[in-house]
Amino acid sequence: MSLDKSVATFEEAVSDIPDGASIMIGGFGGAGGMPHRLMVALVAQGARELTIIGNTAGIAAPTGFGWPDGETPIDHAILIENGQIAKVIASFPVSGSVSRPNAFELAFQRGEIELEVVPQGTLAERIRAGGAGIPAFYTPTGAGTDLGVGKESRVFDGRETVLELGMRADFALIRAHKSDPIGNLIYSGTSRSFNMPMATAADVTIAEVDEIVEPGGIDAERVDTPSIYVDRVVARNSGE
Amino acid sequence: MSLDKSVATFEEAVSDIPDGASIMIGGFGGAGGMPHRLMVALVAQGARELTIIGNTAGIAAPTGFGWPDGETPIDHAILIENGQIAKVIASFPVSGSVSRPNAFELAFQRGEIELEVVPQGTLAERIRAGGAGIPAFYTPTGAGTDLGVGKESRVFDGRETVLELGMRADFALIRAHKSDPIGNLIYSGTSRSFNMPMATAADVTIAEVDEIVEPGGIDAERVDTPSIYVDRVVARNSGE
Amino acid sequence: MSMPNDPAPRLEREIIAMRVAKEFQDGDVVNLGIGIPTLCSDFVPPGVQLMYHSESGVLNCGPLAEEGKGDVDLINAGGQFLKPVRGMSFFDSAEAFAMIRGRHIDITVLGSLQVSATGDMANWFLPSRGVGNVGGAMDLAVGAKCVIAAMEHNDRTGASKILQECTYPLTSQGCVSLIVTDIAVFNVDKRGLELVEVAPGWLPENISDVTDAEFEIASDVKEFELL
Amino acid sequence: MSMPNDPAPRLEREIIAMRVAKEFQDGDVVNLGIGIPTLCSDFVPPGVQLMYHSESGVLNCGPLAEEGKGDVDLINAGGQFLKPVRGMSFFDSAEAFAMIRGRHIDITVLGSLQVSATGDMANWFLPSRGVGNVGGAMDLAVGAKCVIAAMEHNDRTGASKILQECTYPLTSQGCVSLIVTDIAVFNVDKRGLELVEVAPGWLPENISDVTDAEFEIASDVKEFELL
Repeated sequence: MSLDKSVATFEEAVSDIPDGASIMIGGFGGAGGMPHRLMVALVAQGARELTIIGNTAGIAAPTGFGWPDGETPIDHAILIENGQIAKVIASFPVSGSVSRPNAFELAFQRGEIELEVVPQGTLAERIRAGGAGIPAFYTPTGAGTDLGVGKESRVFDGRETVLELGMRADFALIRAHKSDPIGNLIYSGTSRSFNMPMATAADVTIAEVDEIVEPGGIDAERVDTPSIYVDRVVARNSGE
Repeated sequence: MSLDKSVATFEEAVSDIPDGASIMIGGFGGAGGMPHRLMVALVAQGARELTIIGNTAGIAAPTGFGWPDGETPIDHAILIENGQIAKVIASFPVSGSVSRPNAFELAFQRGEIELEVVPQGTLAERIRAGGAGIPAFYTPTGAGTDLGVGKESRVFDGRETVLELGMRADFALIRAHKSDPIGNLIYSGTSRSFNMPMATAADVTIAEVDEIVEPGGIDAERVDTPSIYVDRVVARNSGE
Repeated sequence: MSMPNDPAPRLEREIIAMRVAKEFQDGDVVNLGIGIPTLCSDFVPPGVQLMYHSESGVLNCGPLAEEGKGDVDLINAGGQFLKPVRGMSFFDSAEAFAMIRGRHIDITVLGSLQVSATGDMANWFLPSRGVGNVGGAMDLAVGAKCVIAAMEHNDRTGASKILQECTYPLTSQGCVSLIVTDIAVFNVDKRGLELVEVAPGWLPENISDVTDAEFEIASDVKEFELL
Repeated sequence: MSMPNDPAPRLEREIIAMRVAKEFQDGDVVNLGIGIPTLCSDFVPPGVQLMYHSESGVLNCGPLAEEGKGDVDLINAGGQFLKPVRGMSFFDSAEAFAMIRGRHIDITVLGSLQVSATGDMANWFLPSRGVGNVGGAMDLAVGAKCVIAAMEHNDRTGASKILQECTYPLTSQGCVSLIVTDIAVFNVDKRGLELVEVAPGWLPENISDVTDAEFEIASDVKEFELL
């Protein structure tokens, strides 16, 4: 990689994602913090048999979770409806409403998509560990539950824990507020969420930002994701 | 605790540290990022048989590490010379110069202080784990070396790792640039170092800051250490 | 919901929230789940200042934003828009859960599908659906220093949500220390349940009639204490 | 240092650094240890842009500050003051080492007390002192994608710092992939050492005379390549 990581278009940014890739998709679940344009580009690009890793599997359409009234949600559902997803790893895969299933739940009930449910904090920590070179860690979360079944268990200080593995992906599609050309990122508010840990844990991290500012345009004290973690940045306001 | 965490004096801030306490002391090693005034207050307070955890055990006096020319270094050495320290846990305990030993090395060679050497990244990660409720993790660092002896070892993806335990302390003495009254902290430059993880991993975290600003005086986007981790703040510019 | 043999009305969700809020101490860091727990913030006792944590990545957050004034980058864990307040801080999901798992949250209030006599909680998976959202529930249940279950006593079919053993998949074992329902308050520990308060017009035997778990009755059992 | 039977002068520290710097590729993230490694930044080939990482908690950091203009909050891992440059970012020690351990550093250049024929490194503990600073050495040795040892070939007593097996406590096993000394360059892998370059006036047999490890000699062994 060179130090200028800006890419002109969303299409170009995702062009080399192959069939079968594992892809982390940032955000918490709402309209903020999610790489919508990269997802739209990935639908157009058409890679299939993908594994997607995220907090949700696209929950906004049925309930409007985190979306302003009147706006049409765009999220993982567009990839699922396009038949590109083989497996989902998520903490919050389905709609909050039993009566209003999301695209994932319908596909899951039809047996088309595999699911791994991971507690939200364990998911975040597994991703952080994947980025930090920690192959595995013990956590009390999930011990003694169905999500702890099949995992090694061990007692520390009288408390049961389970062994969880660090998680990495081939690509991370993340959403930040601003970038400089070398990939220092800042976020806005609760948009940090899964974007920050995911940025560290993929072979190729692609950031969708509102704006790429000039070199030095981001205060060193304010950087949320240091440039070392970022491979490509693409701006919503670019001249495409 | 109430939400106003400001304390008037350094003396008051450390007054309840008992003999035998474990204390994390922040900073990397130089003049920046170290809670000098809290250390001076702790010398006056006089608690003994302390275990101190830090990147160094006070290395500045012999070599000037990280100190401007002409200034007299103040660091862990003042606690060691006052006979208050029973044990040191550090990655960089002695001076970089064999011929100019620091106070710790002299005390260690006299058999007065116990030492646990921990690789710097493992120390930082153990402290982060202690603050994050992770009782233990595996790391490749130290495997196959003297510092891995006696630790459980395990192979992940063909790579030998050792099991390391999360670390906590009774108190953390840290140094930040500014605080608001509820304890949101921001740091300056490389002063983040061990201060940030240590803030999360002690029963009582005490921050020495340049200034306590008015409520709301720290931008929510810029907070480095969220207030949840901080119990007391004391300012260098307070009216004492 | 009410049942045919109820001796008196069941309490409103707001009253449950009001009772829970009595547990908050000045300076507590609190995480409120979706539903009844969210209502607790409306009933914080005078003189008690809390620091609210949300696993969406915001601390010391404030009330909901006014209708139509939401910022997509300021949401709570339920996807609702929050009003910006001074003293907030933002952080990523790994940090949000480091706070939870690392025991930095004093109290979490969670709704639940079931709670067992020894404080097991089951609130993430409804077997009839076959798929569920675990979200942050397991982390909160194991991580918070105090877990309060705030829920209706019986489900829509009248079945007791307090059981000798949970029948739904667990969220965490033995995590709940207080249950507040629309008719009763129980202390919970490993030895079992202790009924400490009842809704007006309810007697301990009425509670027993609609509860599929054994419980002790506190010697000083009283009516719901809201002040 | 030189030894009595040297066939030609040993190279200056700057030349060692210059040779190491040839390994840097455009865009590499580089962490330079204290001593000879630090000098490498003066000899980066034209057209090659690097991102420097320091475990003191700064990325994309610049050169040393001018004498007397240091900021105590902008230091490198050796405690030296750095000049502020645009594009820097700051972070804490846990993050600094997440970067290292997580394989985000392309190349680290480290000084060493000893390196073995299979790339074991021993650079943190001098047995005669009885206590040592491990600092970030073990993390860098296991975490960086490429570890280059830059050092003098023999110590002050003339002893070979390249050994069949290290006699000092190890920093990491099998981590070194290139050794650059003041008289030779070796490729290193699990099978052993391969001599690929020699200092002007030195022959492979001269290198052998001052090296306590076996090595293969590359078929195209050449003089130090600096351009």
